[in-house]
Amino acid sequence: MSGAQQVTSAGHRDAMLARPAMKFERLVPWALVAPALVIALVFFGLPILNTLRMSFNLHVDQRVYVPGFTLDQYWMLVKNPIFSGSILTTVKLSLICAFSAVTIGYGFALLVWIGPPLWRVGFIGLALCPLLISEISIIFGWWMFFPKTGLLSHTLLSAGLIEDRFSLMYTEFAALVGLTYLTLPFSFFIILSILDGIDKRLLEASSDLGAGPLTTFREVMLPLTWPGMLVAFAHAFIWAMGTYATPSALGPDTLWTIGFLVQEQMLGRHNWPMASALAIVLVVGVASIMLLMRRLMARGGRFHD
Amino acid sequence: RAGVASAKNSFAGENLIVVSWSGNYERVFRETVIEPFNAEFGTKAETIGGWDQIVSQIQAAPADNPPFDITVTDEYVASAGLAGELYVKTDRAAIPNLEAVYPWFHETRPQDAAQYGIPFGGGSAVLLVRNSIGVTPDSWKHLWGEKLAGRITLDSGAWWYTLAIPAILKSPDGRLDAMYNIKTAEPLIAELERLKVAKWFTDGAEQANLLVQEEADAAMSYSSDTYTFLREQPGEYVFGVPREGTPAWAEWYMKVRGTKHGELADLFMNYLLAKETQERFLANSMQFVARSDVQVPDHWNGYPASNEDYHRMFQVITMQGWDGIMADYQAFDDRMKQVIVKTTG
Amino acid sequence: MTEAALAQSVGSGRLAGISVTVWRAAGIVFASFVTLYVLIPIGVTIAMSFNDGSFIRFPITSWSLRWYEGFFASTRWTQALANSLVIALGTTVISTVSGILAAWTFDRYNLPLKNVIYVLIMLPLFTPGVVLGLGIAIAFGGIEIGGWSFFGSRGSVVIAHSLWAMPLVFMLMEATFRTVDRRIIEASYDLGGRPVRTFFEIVLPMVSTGVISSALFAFVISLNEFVMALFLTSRGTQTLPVLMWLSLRSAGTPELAVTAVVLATAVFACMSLVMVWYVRQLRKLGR
Amino acid sequence: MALALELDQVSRSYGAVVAVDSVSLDVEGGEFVTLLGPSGSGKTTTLRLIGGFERPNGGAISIAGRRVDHLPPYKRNTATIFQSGALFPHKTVAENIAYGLRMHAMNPSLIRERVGEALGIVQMGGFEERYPSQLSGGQKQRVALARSLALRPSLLLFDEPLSALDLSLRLQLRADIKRLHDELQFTAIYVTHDQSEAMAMSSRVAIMNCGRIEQVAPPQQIYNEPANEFVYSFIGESCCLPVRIDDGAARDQQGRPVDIRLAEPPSSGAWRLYLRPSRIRIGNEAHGCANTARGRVRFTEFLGDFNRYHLVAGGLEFFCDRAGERQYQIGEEVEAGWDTGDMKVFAA
Amino acid sequence: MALALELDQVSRSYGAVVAVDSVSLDVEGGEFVTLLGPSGSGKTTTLRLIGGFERPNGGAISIAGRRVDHLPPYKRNTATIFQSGALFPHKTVAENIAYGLRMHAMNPSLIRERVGEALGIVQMGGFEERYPSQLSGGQKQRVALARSLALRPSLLLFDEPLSALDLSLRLQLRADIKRLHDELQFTAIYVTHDQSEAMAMSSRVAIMNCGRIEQVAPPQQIYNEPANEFVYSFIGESCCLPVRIDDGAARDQQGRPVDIRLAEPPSSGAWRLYLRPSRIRIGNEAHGCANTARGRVRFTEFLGDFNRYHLVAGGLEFFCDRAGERQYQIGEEVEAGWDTGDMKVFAA
Ligand SMILES: Nc1ncnc2c1ncn2[C@@H]1O[C@H](COP(=O)(O)OP(=O)(O)OP(=O)(O)O)[C@@H](O)[C@H]1O
Ligand SMILES: Nc1ncnc2c1ncn2[C@@H]1O[C@H](COP(=O)(O)OP(=O)(O)OP(=O)(O)O)[C@@H](O)[C@H]1O
Ligand SMILES: [Mg+2]
Ligand SMILES: [Mg+2]
Repeated sequence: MSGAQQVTSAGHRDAMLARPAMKFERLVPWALVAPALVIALVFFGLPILNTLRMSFNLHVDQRVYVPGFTLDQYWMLVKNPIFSGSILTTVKLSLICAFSAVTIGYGFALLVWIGPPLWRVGFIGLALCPLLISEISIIFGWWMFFPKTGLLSHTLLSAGLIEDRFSLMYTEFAALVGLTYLTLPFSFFIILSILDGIDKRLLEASSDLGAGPLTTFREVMLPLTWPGMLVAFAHAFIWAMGTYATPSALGPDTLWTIGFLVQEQMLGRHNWPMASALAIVLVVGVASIMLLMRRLMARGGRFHD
Repeated sequence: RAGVASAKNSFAGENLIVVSWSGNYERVFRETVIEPFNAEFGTKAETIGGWDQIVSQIQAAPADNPPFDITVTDEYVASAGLAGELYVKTDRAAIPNLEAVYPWFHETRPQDAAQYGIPFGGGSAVLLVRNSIGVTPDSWKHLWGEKLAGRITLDSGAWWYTLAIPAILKSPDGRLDAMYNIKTAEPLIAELERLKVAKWFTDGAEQANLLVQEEADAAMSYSSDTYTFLREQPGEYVFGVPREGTPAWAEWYMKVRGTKHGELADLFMNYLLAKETQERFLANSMQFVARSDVQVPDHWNGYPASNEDYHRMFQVITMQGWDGIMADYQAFDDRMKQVIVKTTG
Repeated sequence: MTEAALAQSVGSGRLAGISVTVWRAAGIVFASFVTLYVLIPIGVTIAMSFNDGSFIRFPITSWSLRWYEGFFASTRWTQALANSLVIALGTTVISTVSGILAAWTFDRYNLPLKNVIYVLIMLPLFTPGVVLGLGIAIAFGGIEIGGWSFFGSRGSVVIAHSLWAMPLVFMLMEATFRTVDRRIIEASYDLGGRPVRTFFEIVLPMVSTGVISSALFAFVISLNEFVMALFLTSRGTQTLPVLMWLSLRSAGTPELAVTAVVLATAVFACMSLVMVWYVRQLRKLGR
Repeated sequence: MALALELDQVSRSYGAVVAVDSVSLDVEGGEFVTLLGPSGSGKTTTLRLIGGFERPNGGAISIAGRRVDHLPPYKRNTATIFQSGALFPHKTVAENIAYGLRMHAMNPSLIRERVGEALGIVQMGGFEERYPSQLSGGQKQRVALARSLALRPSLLLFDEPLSALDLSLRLQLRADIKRLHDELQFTAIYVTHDQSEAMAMSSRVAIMNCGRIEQVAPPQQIYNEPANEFVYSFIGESCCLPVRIDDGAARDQQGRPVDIRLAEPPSSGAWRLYLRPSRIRIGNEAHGCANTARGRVRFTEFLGDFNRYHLVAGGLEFFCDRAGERQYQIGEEVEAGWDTGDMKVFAA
Repeated sequence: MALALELDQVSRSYGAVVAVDSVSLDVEGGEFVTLLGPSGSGKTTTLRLIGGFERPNGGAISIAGRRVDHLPPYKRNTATIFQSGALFPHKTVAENIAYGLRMHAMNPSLIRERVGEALGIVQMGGFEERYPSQLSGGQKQRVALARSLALRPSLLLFDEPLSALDLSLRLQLRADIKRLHDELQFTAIYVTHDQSEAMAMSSRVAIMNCGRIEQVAPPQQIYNEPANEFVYSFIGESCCLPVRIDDGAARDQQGRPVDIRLAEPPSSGAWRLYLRPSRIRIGNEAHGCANTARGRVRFTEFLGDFNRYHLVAGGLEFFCDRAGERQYQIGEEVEAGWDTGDMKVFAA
């Protein structure tokens, strides 16, 4: 799928459309996107507008919200170290998570790409697993792995590698492991699709010209795949931003992510305006990253003309 | 009996959704209340688990189409729901069994609030310690002691019960008034900051895990969960209600606004207070129940025997108290988060 | 192609000395690491579901099927599983149809504000489930048509889940459509196939892999989602993950492991069924 | 009778690129017209305009007397054979061929009959149940052909149908298409950039360059009477000698005299002389030719049936082919000669 | 001096497929050896074994006298030019060429010099700052060539470097490579499946089939003295007449007598007669040939420099080429003749 092909075929498509368009024909694309647009506009747009409106409502005594208009919640987001801190925490956690997801995903995709074709199917199936099992199951699984009475400690102990039982549970490491687990498939598949578009002969050419594997990786693979890596990174990042159950279940007490606070404010604290403000911040953040990413992808194919 | 027969005729096959606390409580509630009720009246009552999202669920649903008909409440859920007018007043005439209820239930909440729902029972915090540690759970002060340092787990989700512990300890008469105001609560919070906590929990499952995973050896445990430990790991823990008294809540079942099963709900609420029902429930839990005339099971040492015992043992965060807390809610919440940061290093 | 190209770029040869061996070994170690990583939570859960005790801890001292018996004996869990499956099917249909149509449009036509529409379609996927669930309950909870009320119905959950599933389908299918050989579509037009027939007879069968995998994704996403479902279900419509979530918040017993295993089995069973069918189809085509 | 195809001043541009530039072309029924030209000359675009895959920016396209340029492909009575074959991968051979017929709502028994007939024509009987992936490249193209033929279109359009095939297969299919044309007498527009294909198959060849048609004529005429320098140099192999003539004497571009004698030298000035390498004689055979040139052998190529001698004369390079054993060595001086009729002269 | 390249019983198989089967080949320094053969005959695999991209299952490979079959590509002094060019898309032309030099830790100023030199050699000066995507196919291959040449490897390996290019470009680059080889005298192994390329460029051609080398010889010898039937039929155009001889009389495969007279008929039995179409004379020219056949013209093709007449004689088909105007019409009976030396006979 080279860029050139895309460009010319897009050109041909335009031409196809440009036929003396009867009004009816001009409506066709709109009719086709209509179902998706309706779902997005009505069932997403309306609630999100509601949420936006909600974020300006008052929160008085025990009532879930009181209609009104105030910027208090947003002010609170800035002023209150818990909230502003949570935004930072979320971003930091998501960045680290995206980084490790891309690193592992890249390595794995590279293996799948250059490995024997027989492995390919198996590994792709493996990479699908985290997507297929529910987040609850994933949490539950790690829950039984990390603590003192978990499999990890038990195994190491029975193997005689450690003296005393130990726990990695409720650490940022555990949160990161869980979060990376969830985001890994995304980065893996994005990077694999980029790798699949690269001519393997380039590796041979590089090797032929005297470059060892590491040099080849640095000089050829990295420059060719970084746009893909960025896209994968962005994907993993936004996915991690929206995920709260895993980090809060596996991480330490003080790991308050935006998602967790949204949940806490909305359900536990009955403070809908605050929850809405947090949600709006999250959604706006994610939307801007996505727009950025789209730009990036548009430029990404620049070498493959 | 005649009443039952006619009720059977008029309600047979009717649906009723009752929310109870999710988890073990829900299981016991189903087995000791719902199923016998259905057996008796031929109805199709069902219980589903609920937690702090109950209020949001009702609030989000249309006013005339609630997601469930009756819900369990504690003071927190009750006052949030009452503020949003989510519950329906109780027709006392329809609930003759109310007569047998300890007055404590009505004495611990405001007159107008008491018109909503019926008290079923309640729960409290208990101090639970792993047997091998060698600490007798007779006082909350142990939490600050050497032996439990770094081994305890406390509730950060419903942090108010945690905050109630220093309140009980500090107040001469074991009352919670000091924690209702952020200013008077500050010394209590400062007291909490001196704790050395292994890990805070946000819900019952987490607490159970922390103990099972041996991440913690002592806990402020809720009576609704404690019975599970007693049953599943007999001998592993010792637990008790400390002599200073304990934070508690009263469980009132309330009719949800817009319910289309009002009459059946009344029947059910009355059934909740029937002596057999209450005894069945009590026999399978560490909760306390509303009726004064119940047979206490063996496993429940020190079950309160009188209205005074109730007052002495159980300190509820009252609904007036909630008004105070809610006024400064965010400040409380922030301080508690700071406590968590400090105590877990 | 050939054998491991990394090893190859390293140079192959039984005699090629340490470096090949080292690289190969590194590759294998890394592959095992990832494999372990992915399989650990799954394996642990499966093991735990056969635990006889009531607590989830290692070592497991005795094994039994008691939690499975409990699960299948309880109509509550099985009813929830049925609900989950029905909702997941509904979501699959709605999101696959709308997602594919939108992706096709993006591939073939020029729309004004394409980027905005793109973000609009994709954004729900990245919005927290609580916000979506509550938002939909509030905005549409009041709808009642002829005694059927939207709130609490499976339909409402289907709609909500489609907000996550549809963008996913859209994303996958947009990429898939790009791989379609334009000439084949032109050939169809050329032979007299009008656009609609061409779409159904030529385009869809050609992208069947993409359609099937995106439908599977939609299915799985819906089957596993619990936050939105929590706010939109009531009475008989509660889904399995909702029950799991509620029970996760109260106490973790091996029963939870059983539900996780059952849920995952449902997913994998559906996948395998579809895959087996699909591979048969492919074999028929001699591909 | 109306023309099978009429292009009248048809143009199509993409942005600044004029892909097809006021092309006019009349095709009679039963003709086999080839569009031949270098890459990017607009052949494919012209064909796509006829097929309806592109819309002209200007001009008119008529098929069998009916204006069609506003019609989509599925409303035109044309059928295209694509380079890739563009068979539907998920349909069997029979289904592929039946597709177009079904689209025209033909009844099933008639369809079956036509499919069998079409497969017979392309000698692919017995392959009905195969999928395209089970066919070789040549068989695929045969099926593509059958799929188009089955529709009995008034116009068959070929877009380099053979260019993806091996040489031997190409020769074979070329003969097949030619045979079918002779038998069925369909009207065909055939795009290729392979001269021998164009020469061998066509009743007329249209030479395209830069979006324009330079010449339309039968193959022999194109070869023997090229309308202009482009056509001459494009068709067949040719050597180009850029010379300057001063008073009848030839010089190379640097102005050095070269040993070239022309029987009828053009007037003074800069010229390009074109020669067909196969018409140049060298050594003894060159004696007696009206035009001669002496050159030194720069290198030789053995090309199987003949040797090719690359000669340099001053700043001029040319080559000539000669069958048989290699006779001249590198560095040797030889004389080359040719008849005046075999040389074309164009002003530089 | 040691041989530039020595393959000794080299084999390579993939599972059950034996891609290269005990191939032995000695190449002297400065030779241009082409591996020619049909698709799948193992040419590419052989080249990849030499380049180090594949590992032999058996046998020995030596370059300049040194065993290399255990060395990775980056430790062999070879340079490969790939069909796709395999230019690094993210590096400019200059960076591409400098890459190999940098890998050999050459100093920057020397690198610059060598890059300039290599670009000069392939006549691509001035393109230093372009990216591969801004080059045409031919230019890309030139850069790939420069990238390899800049390293001054002892062995240049070409894997069908021209097969993705247009004919005219192919001819041009072919001449360029040949010129460079003449100038620089590098040793080259060149893989192609284009005969004329092989014939025109090579000092020796190795004909491969099914993983084996059938014959290694200079082009003329390959053409004139093919070692076996495969080589004969693979090289050059040929017609094959499968005949049965009964008592000196020829019959077609169905046993019908055909009008073919052979000067020295082989003994009775089934044979395949091979003829070069360019050596068959027809009509008057056929008189006096030792061997003749009478046939009917099935169809003719105009191929620019000559006409090709397809003839049928009984169940036998063959064709012959003749320059000049078309002289025989479809259906006409003509006589064809050839010299005994121009015919090869192989047992069927
Ligand atoms: N969709 C398009 N968008 C932009 N330019 C186009 C498009 N299609 C064709 N062109 C340009 O129009 C010109 C003619 O293209 P066309 O494909 O008709 O050439 P062609 O003669 O078929 O060449 P080839 O032999 O390479 O197939 C070229 O310069 C090409 O780049
Ligand atoms: N990596 C591989 N795995 C399996 N089989 C292979 C591999 N590489 C080549 N082969 C097989 O080895 C044989 C020789 O292939 P090779 O590529 O050397 O042929 P070739 O002569 O270069 O053909 P072509 O002209 O098509 O490039 C073929 O049958 C091919 O299918
Ligand atoms: Mg073209
Ligand atoms: Mg090859």
